[in-house]
Amino acid sequence: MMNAVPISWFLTLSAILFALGVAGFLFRRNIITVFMSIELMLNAVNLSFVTFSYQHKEVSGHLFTFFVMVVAAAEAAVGLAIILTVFKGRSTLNIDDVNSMKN
Amino acid sequence: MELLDSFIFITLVKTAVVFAVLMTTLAYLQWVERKVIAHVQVRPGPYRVGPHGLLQPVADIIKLLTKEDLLPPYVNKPLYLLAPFLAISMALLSISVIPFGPSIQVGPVTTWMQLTDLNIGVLFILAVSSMGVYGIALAGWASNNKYALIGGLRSSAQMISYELPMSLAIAAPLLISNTLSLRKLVEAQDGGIFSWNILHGPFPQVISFIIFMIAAFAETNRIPFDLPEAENELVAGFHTEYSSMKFASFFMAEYANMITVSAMATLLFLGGWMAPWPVAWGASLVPTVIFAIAGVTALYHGTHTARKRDKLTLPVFGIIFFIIAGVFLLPMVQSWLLPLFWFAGKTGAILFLFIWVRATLPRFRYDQLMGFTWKFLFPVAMLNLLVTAFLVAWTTK
Amino acid sequence: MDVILFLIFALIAVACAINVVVQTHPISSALSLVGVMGSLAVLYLLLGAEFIAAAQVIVYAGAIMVLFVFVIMLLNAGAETRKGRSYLIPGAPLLIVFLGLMAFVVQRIFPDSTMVRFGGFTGGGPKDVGTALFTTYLLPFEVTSILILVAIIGAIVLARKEIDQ
Amino acid sequence: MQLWLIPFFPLAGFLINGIFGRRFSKSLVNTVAVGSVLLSFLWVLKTISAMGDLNTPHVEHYFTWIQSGAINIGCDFLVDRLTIVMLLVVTGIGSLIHIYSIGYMSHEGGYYRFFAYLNLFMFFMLVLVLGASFLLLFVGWEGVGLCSYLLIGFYFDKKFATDAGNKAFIVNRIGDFGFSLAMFYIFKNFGSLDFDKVFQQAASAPEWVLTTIGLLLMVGACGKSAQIPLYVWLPDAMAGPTPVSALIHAATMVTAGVYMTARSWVIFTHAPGAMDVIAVVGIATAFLAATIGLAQNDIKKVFAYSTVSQLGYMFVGIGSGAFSAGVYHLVTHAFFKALLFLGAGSVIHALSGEQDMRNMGGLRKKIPITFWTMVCAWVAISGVPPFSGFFSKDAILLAAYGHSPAIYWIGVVTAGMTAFYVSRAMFMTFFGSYRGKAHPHESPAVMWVPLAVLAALSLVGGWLFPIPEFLKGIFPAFEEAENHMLMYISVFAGFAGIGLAYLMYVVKPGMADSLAQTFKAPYQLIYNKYFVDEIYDATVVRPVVGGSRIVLWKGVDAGLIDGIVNGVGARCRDVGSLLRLLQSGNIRGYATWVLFGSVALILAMGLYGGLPR
Repeated sequence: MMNAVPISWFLTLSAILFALGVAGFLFRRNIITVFMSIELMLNAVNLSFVTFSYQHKEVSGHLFTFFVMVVAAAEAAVGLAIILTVFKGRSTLNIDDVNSMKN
Repeated sequence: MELLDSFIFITLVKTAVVFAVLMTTLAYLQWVERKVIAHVQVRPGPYRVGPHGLLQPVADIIKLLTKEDLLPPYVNKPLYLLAPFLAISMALLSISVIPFGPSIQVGPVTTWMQLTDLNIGVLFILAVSSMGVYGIALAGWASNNKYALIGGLRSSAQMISYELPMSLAIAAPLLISNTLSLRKLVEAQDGGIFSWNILHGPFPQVISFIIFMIAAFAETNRIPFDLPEAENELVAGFHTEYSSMKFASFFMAEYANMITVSAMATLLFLGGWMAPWPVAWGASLVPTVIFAIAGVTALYHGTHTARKRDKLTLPVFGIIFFIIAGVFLLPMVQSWLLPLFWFAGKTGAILFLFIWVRATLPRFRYDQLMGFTWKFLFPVAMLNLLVTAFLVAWTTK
Repeated sequence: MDVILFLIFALIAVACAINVVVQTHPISSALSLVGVMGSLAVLYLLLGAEFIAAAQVIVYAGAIMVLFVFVIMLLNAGAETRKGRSYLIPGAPLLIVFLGLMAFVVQRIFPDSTMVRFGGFTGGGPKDVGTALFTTYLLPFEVTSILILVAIIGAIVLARKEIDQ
Repeated sequence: MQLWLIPFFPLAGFLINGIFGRRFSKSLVNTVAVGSVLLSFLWVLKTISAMGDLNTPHVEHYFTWIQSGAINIGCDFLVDRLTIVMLLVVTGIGSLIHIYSIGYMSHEGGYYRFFAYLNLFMFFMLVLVLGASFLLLFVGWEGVGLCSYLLIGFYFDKKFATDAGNKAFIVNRIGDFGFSLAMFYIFKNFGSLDFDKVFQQAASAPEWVLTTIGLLLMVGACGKSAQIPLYVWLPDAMAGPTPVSALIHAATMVTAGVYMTARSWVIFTHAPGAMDVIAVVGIATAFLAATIGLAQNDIKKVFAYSTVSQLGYMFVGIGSGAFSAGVYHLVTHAFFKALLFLGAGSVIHALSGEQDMRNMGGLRKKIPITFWTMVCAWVAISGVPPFSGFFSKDAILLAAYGHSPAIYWIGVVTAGMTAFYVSRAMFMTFFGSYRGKAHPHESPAVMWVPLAVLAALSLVGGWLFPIPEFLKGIFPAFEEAENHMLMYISVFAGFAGIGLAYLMYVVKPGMADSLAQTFKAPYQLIYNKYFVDEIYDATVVRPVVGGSRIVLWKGVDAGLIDGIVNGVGARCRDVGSLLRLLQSGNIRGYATWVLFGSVALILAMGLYGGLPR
């Protein structure tokens, strides 16, 4: 019994990490931290994918994780470029200051 | 439980041995570097501590340990402390999957001359080395010093950029050997110099080897890629604010990384511990001959010496070399000493190359450095990988 | 053994994740996130996902997070400023409800029948992933490469300096 | 038998000239154009020689064109004796007119465009003739309509030409609408559009169905073949170049309606009501157009109304059940009317564009070849035996007498008028003294050689090609009045017309004007073409335009549709301005909403099932 972990533990861990990512997204004001919270959520989802892959004993979940990583890499490149541009234009990293889409 | 105990025991013993050897090598690599550069520049180098300065590393260690450990007041303390720790631990971690030789029998146990064999060993090394950049970047940032910051920035950009051609260069020989386990990689290169990946068909990995070496220089921040610590513009780069043992950590990390990449080059391209030609053609006699020649040379120089003290030391060295040459003839140790000799010889040759280059080449300009990898190395590595993949697919089946 | 391993790294992951959220300085958050990723990589190994574990460290911890750290250093971002409204009032209760619901759903759907053992699944090596990638998932793979290309171009266009005519 | 090659050659010619013609020299353009039509003509001849007696139709299937549910329409070509006659007329006269055009168009702009259009027309006309189903026939039908439009408006920089083109196109749409309805009705009743399948079932279909189909087909034929009430486009179509008038508006396209009705004889023979309508419409058209022709001064207008009148004759033949007589007249009419038009073109060419007969006269000596060839056409159309017009017109009139003597008598009067107005045109043009200012010159050989060939055909075509004998196997027999008296009467009518014209325009040149003064009201009536265009304008065009403007544009479009669209837009804007309050621009606000949404979703999933156990 001590030698095996129930699969629900992994999923619960994933849920906790996801919730923490959401919390970071909601409560942080620094745009980079918010962005990192998104990465945290992606990681949490990846953990679920790999766990499901274990449960079904097949490799598809790994593939999805792989694709998520690729998308995350692309997202990081573009997102950080946007942050750089925003910072260049407004000299602020506070996400509440970047709300000119209103009106 | 006995098996488990013995597994843990053996692993612990191996770790201790490898750690001791590695640390000694680190220390003496520094000495060798100073000596070689000195001789390139026609001066004797360290000479005072011990015969031919042989005890200089010990003196250095004592100095670094006993120096005052400065903690500047303006630094980000936790990260400032974390950075050297990260650097040295990542550098030492990768040595754990590097195999030095075939399996050996010590008394009742048979074990591999390797701490652990991962079937994704190559990926492990890549992963660990990619983490190494944090040490430098954080050191630069946490120092709260503009030179250090620029050094750290340069370092992270440089390491990310050169990781790409390096990975691509690694991928090509992996295609030929068809494994990610470093041990199996070497076993696939058995059978003489033309089985080594650098010369092995269907597409000899010469280009790949050159790219790997260039990227390795950049990854270890060695000249001509030592922009992060360019003395004449950045004082000492990312470790400007470090002193004493923390400085030593960065220093050791750099040399440990050098050893790792040299070992990687040996494993990936130069056939690891395999001899360049079969035993039937006298491969087992090579170390004996080399050490004998070294002994003869030392004895000759002892009799025609330029300095007084060498009259005593050089003959002693000559005798020691003769003894080592004799040891290599003993059949009982040959089985594990010979592979170790070839591995150490190849790695040492590459390390010598590092030092040689340091003594010879000037430094890159920063924009040239980035342009070189993205506009030249990366495309060439890509092309090399494509050609290799095509030829491997062509010849398989 | 497995349970201990899991607990250690799960705790590290959760602790680091909490640190990501509570730290005010982005670089501390970034390093904590690296910690989360590293411990997740170990958990992946536990689940038999060797390749993904390596990729997690190489791509996520080694490349993406370095990019974050790089940008933080480049912008020399300090601790965040406290201004604007706080979302603690609607956010925190919602979040707790959300987490509770998720845990409930997980317990309902996945009773403890499936146990994870190290080595219980060996189909996650580079060879298996590669085979799946180049057969079943070839089209997504190729599409991803296009995505990467587009992202590279987009990032360059966004971040480059305006060249004065 | 490779029937597809027959329309293929002109199509290839069209494509070559249409795409590359701009860069070609004039001689290369006309080599391609004339060559393609000549090849087509030769292939027709080869087909005929290879076909043998052709007592049964020969069908070739190429590919399935439309396959959808019950509809299965193939691209099939059919050849029987009727098709052979049409093919010979189309390609033969087409070749002659192509050759003639080389000379006529040599000074005109848009040379390659003209020949490309002509070739395209030949292609569609051949598809029309060869098609083995109503739909394929319709393709050709519409195609020739398009080419007609393009060629009438060939001088597109002149407003009257483009107006005439539009008029032809729009009036033809009315007829085509009837034809489309006919096809729908045929498909609904017989489940197919192939000629053989339709005609097989038609014999046993109810009479009212066939009458409806026949009347709808008749509407289509009225449009294409310029019958009352849709004839108004044809006279205006003279705005195009003269070879076009000869080829399309005299010899080939306008006869498509005749061909189509003849092809559908099975339907008509079982629908006597439709037959009567055709006969009445035909004789009315023939008579009215002839009266209008009496007073026209434009040489091409005279022949245009003459064409309308002669087409009326053909429909009289069809309506009387004498299908072969109608086709017979179609062929001979193609000879002499093409000749008349080409001759008129030659005269116009000689006078550098002058078309008003009041400015001509005395050209007999100046352009003798044109004169003598036109004399051949004159005697042919006037019904002078033994020339071609006499045979065919006589066949129709005799058949009409068998059908209804009244039609016969009107036909005779019309024949007299025909002889009169053609003679009038000849006398005004070639006799008397020259009244114009231009310097007439004889046309080049490339123009008068086709004239000569057509003249020969006009003279001897009647007994050289005994069409009724040839077509006997296809069409049902009809009773022909065996009465020589009737023949003499019609011949006499023709001579009377010629004599009267000679009296009025040669012996006493002022007589016509004094007659016009005496009978001012009827003269004005026919001079102004019964004010038909004006009546149409007042009764159809203006109400439609006005109604469209007031009801459809201002009422439906601007009021209803715009109102709905603008209303939807305005309501969307209102809703949007409400929803805009949600859009704080604050990303964390959005995230809170997303979180709220996911919690609600999971709650809903838990409450309303979706979870196991």
